[in-house]
Amino acid sequence: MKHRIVLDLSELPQHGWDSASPTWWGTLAFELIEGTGFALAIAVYLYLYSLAPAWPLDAPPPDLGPGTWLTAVLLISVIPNVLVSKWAREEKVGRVRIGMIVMSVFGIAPLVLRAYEFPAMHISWDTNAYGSVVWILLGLHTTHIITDLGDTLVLGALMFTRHGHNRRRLGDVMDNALYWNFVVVTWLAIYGCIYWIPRL
Amino acid sequence: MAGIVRRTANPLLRLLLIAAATMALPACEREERTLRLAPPVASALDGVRLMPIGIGGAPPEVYSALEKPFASNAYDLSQGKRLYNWMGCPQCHGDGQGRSGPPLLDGWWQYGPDVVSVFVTIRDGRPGGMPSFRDKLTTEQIWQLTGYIQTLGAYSAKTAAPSRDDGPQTRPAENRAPAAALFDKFPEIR
Amino acid sequence: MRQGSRAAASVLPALLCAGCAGAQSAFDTGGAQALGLARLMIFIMAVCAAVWLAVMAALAFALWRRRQEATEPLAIDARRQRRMSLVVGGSVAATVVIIGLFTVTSFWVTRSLWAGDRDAVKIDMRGYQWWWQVTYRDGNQAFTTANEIHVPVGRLVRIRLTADDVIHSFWVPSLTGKQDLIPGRTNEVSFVAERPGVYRGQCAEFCGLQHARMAMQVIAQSPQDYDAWRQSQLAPAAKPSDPEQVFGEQVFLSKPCAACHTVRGTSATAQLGPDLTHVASRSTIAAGVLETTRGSLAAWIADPQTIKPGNNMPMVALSPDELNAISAYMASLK
Amino acid sequence: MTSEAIPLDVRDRAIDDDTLRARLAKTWATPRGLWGALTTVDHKIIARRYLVTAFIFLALGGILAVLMRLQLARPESRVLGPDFYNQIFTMHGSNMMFLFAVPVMEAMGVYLVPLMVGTRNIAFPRLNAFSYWMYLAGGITLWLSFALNMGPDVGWFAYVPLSGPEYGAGKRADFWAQMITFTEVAALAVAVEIVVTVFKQRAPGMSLNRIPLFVWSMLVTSFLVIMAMPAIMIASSTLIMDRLVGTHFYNPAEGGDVLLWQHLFWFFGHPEVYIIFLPAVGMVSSMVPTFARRPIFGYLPLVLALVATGILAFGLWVHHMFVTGLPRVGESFFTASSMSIAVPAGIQIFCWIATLWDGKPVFKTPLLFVLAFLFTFIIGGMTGVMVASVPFDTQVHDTYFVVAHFHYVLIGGAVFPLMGAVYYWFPKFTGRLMSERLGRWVVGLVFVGFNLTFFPMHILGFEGMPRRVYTYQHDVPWAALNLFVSLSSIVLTAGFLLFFIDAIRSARRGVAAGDNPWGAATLEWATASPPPPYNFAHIPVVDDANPLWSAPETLTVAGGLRVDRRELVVTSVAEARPEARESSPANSIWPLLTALATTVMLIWSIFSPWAVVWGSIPIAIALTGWFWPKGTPEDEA
Repeated sequence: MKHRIVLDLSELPQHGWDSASPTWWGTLAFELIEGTGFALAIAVYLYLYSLAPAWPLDAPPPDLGPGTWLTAVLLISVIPNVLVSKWAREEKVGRVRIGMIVMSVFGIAPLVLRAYEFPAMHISWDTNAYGSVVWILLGLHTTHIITDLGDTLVLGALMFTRHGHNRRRLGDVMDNALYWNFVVVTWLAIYGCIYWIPRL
Repeated sequence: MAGIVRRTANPLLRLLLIAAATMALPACEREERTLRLAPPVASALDGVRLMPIGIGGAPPEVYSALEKPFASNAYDLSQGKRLYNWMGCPQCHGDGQGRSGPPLLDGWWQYGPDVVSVFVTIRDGRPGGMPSFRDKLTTEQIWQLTGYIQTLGAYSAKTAAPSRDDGPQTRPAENRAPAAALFDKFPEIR
Repeated sequence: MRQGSRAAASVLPALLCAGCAGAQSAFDTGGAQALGLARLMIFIMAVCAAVWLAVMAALAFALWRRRQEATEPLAIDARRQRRMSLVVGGSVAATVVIIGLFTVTSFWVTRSLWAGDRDAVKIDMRGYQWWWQVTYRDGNQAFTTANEIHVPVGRLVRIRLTADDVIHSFWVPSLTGKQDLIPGRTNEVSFVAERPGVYRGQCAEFCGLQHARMAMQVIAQSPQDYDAWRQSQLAPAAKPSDPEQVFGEQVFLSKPCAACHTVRGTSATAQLGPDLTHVASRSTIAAGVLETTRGSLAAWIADPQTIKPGNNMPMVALSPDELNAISAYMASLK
Repeated sequence: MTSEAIPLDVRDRAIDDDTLRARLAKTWATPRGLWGALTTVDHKIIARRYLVTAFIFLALGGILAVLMRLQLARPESRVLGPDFYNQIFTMHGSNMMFLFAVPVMEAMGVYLVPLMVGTRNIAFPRLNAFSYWMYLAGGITLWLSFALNMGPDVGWFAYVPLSGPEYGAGKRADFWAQMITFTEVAALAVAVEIVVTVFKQRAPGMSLNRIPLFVWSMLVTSFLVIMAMPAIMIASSTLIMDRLVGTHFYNPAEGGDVLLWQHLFWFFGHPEVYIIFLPAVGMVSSMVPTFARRPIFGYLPLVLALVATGILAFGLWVHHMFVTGLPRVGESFFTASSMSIAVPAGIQIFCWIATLWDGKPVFKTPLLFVLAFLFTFIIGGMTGVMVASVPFDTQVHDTYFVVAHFHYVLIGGAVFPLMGAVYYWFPKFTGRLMSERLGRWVVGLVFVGFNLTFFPMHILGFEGMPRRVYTYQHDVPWAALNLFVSLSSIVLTAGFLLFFIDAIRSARRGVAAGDNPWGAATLEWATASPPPPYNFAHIPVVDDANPLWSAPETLTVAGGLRVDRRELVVTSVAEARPEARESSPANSIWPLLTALATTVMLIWSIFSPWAVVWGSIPIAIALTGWFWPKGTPEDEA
């Protein structure tokens, strides 16, 4: 077929941000996958809850301490997270570098608290179905923290190299921040489920 | 298999076939389901020779010839676990942690860990309350139970060891080596 | 392709007729529940068949209409497009009406399946790999049997379904639809047999190695016969009469047999296998695998793993004399 | 870096056509040899691999089906024992669903969607490569376990407790569950790629109302994958955990529940059917207008029907559980929702018939497959309405009636269109046409063989024959029909054999096809057959739903892209207005390495929970290598 050029694209940018970026959409799609996974895990929790004669099964409700602290840390982490995203958008690489270090710390802190959270459940995964489902909810969320922490560390390191001054990589920083917000939001649902449903 | 290997001229291919076969055979053995044991084999398997002191001995030749069946076959082990429950073993031995009878989980057994000892203990009973199961189980079933008892007392789990039951749980299942979690390596001699 | 459909068309009616009869057929009904179901099924199938024929006719006509092939893409005629929209819209509306009709009818038939709270025969059924334990809790005396249910004609039968190991499914198509037996749950199924006879059923949920050989019989009999049967089942096992049977009883009690089976009136009380108190009164053994005869009992005891590989009955080493005696004893347990 | 810094000669407008094609071919090429094969990210090469692999699995699954028919041909047959038979029917179902049907449909999407929307590669091409390696590893895992007598024997649905820790001895069920993980990872990856490709990489001007129907169907399918597959991932992971580390999700004695498995499985399992079926109707909607020589009738209702099917798919799962004793009011709701799926199905059928009615049909092999599809699938749809009725279902559930029903839906409803699609798009895949003469034989044999094989199974179901039985006894009257079915399956097998022969022969010696052998209307036909590595020398610009029919001689295109890096156009979601000249990643070995690391972790985790910890480290390293910029022009922004 003969080609007839009717449109000139040469003035377009070489990379778009947000909804103009395929990576952004890819991040959303993965959040949809994982969000569905979380929703189903919570549905499993509620399903088992609906069948049980008493809830929690053979255990006191989990201690609020570590989980609530973790929730607080995650909520606070949203502030630097949003700031990193903003600096990336403004292409302030220096600030982004600092922000990524801060976010790495905010990635590690919940893992430390999480280590105290498992014992606060007062039940083991192999004691009964209640134990199994709270452990899998915590475990599933922990893998997400670890994944995003890994992502943050690698991106943070990248920001200190010559690749840092690149709109594409700054876009990655924004997508990473988007993903962290997702990790925080899903935790709020899981937190309510694990800690407050047994107290209903 | 051997025939194929011999007929294959290409040395590399032959090597690959041998490698595949060595990998495959343990897997086959572990998952094979022998649903019907030929009667001559079954009766030959009964011929254990026990040491005069009643501890240890030699298994029948057919046991070695079959490359220790029942010891690491997943199906036999799970059948052994079912027999453990069906034959009322928990009445005395509990979930393996012992009750009126001695614990089996710690692997620290009065008559030793040898297969022949365990087999004879189940078949003939022992003084002090262990009844004979000669009239309740077939030889094949006693061997299945023997294999299972050995996984029960093992400090490192076999991959073929049974998983948990769909019942109330009191201890980790055999595939998680409960002995290692519940007992010291050298428990007190009872 | 047209040849193919013609070939199919000539075979189909013949095949359809075959579905009407048989020991385990949904259309060979023996009671109100199955009859209601069969009627519903025929109704839905008839409507569906008519719809299918109509659609096929429309398709055939659509293809027939303009047989001269065109290569240049055709233009769209707006007026015809509107007419087509009307026809397609109408067809969709008809679809909605038909499925609405099906939904309402289905709901109505489902309700009728569970109707009736008359004086029911109460039976507990427990699924095992791969046989059925049947316990009659009717009246003040309970008794246990296996793989065979006797019911009085005309009386509601209510069966409580539980499972010991994995999921099984109770299904006697000539009497009613199926219902699962699920570990940790209790289900219920009820039916009335209105015609005396033997109805075959079979486990309908895959349950492992011998799922294929997990059948049962429902025997519907007159209330008098049923009562007689009931009385005979309540009685303990018949005492062996001749020396061979006496020897057989000894063998039974001293060999692994007694470790799994019960024969009421003897020292054998184990519950792992089917209750054998009246095993010879049942028409089949091994969950419908063999007809009950002395010979088949001997064959089964001699080599259960060849007849039903993987089932939980082990091959017990017996001498020929012992085997003879034990099968004689079993055959005497009427 | 800004656009001014780039020398002008690397822009497509500045060079003549031959130079442009040469430069693009160099930029987008897959290197020759093994390294190129392992590192390629070309969607066409990966899709071809996917297709070939999937059809190999189809052939293997077909052999299993033949073995089953051999065993069931006569009562009390001892050709296969119960243990082997159970492995075979489990393998057949799992293989056909997870290793053939879903991947083959996604492969068609991976090949065709970028071409149909007029872009140069799929979004996230490295993820695409990773997806194929994961799929291959999962398939090999399953078949290797079968070859080693560790094949799963618990049914493709793996109901607990039979598949659970107590009754599923050995590692058989674990291999099944882990194969699920492999194929689901692969399917999810492809779904994300397709969603983003359709949303962001459509040719300028291809607004929502101009998207080809096959692309719409792949979009809806991808959303179904995204929403449904997590359910089976959770189910299979919890099953492995129950078996390996003693969790109690499915243990009723410790607060778990047996039916929980069925809810999770069918929440995935029912959409799964539409994941297979929707691409097939997309193919039909592509082929019907081409051979009716008329634009499709009812584009908007067809799109809405696809979307409606996708939404309804999540509201039907309980109709697989009508005999488990759930509350009867709830069951009636699911009767209504299950039957309502007949409405979108009906809309599509009526629209196709209307298109044919108003067109002048050209009876080539693809259209014959469409007709075979209509004949067969409508029967399957009717029986689907039947099993949606609770009382009807109590009689036919888990019988051969259901076996017949879903083979009518899956073979009649999905494989027939797929085979038609292979005949239709084969020239685009290979540059050569398949044989029209053999094609007619294939349609005839497969159509007749299929109906003769599967129609009698409806009756066997009414006669009380349950599914998944390795044999049946003399006292039930099923022998004659079973023999008939087994004999008929020879015809069906012959049809499939001929299909494979035709495909293999035509790939080497078929008639050269040219760009657009069928005179079709969509963009994949606007480029060479097979397309060059860069798909289009210029990105097309679209102003019609049937661009090749509205302007048959010249293709309106866009200019201004760089040719020294892999560049394509990103457009807005609704209107497809150009937003950016985005780069597309170059070839890379990291997807393969990541897939290898993931494979080691997944297989290891069947045997030890610690695999999840230690096995993740190589994966993390591989992912870092994958992500780390290599300083190529594609990294520029």
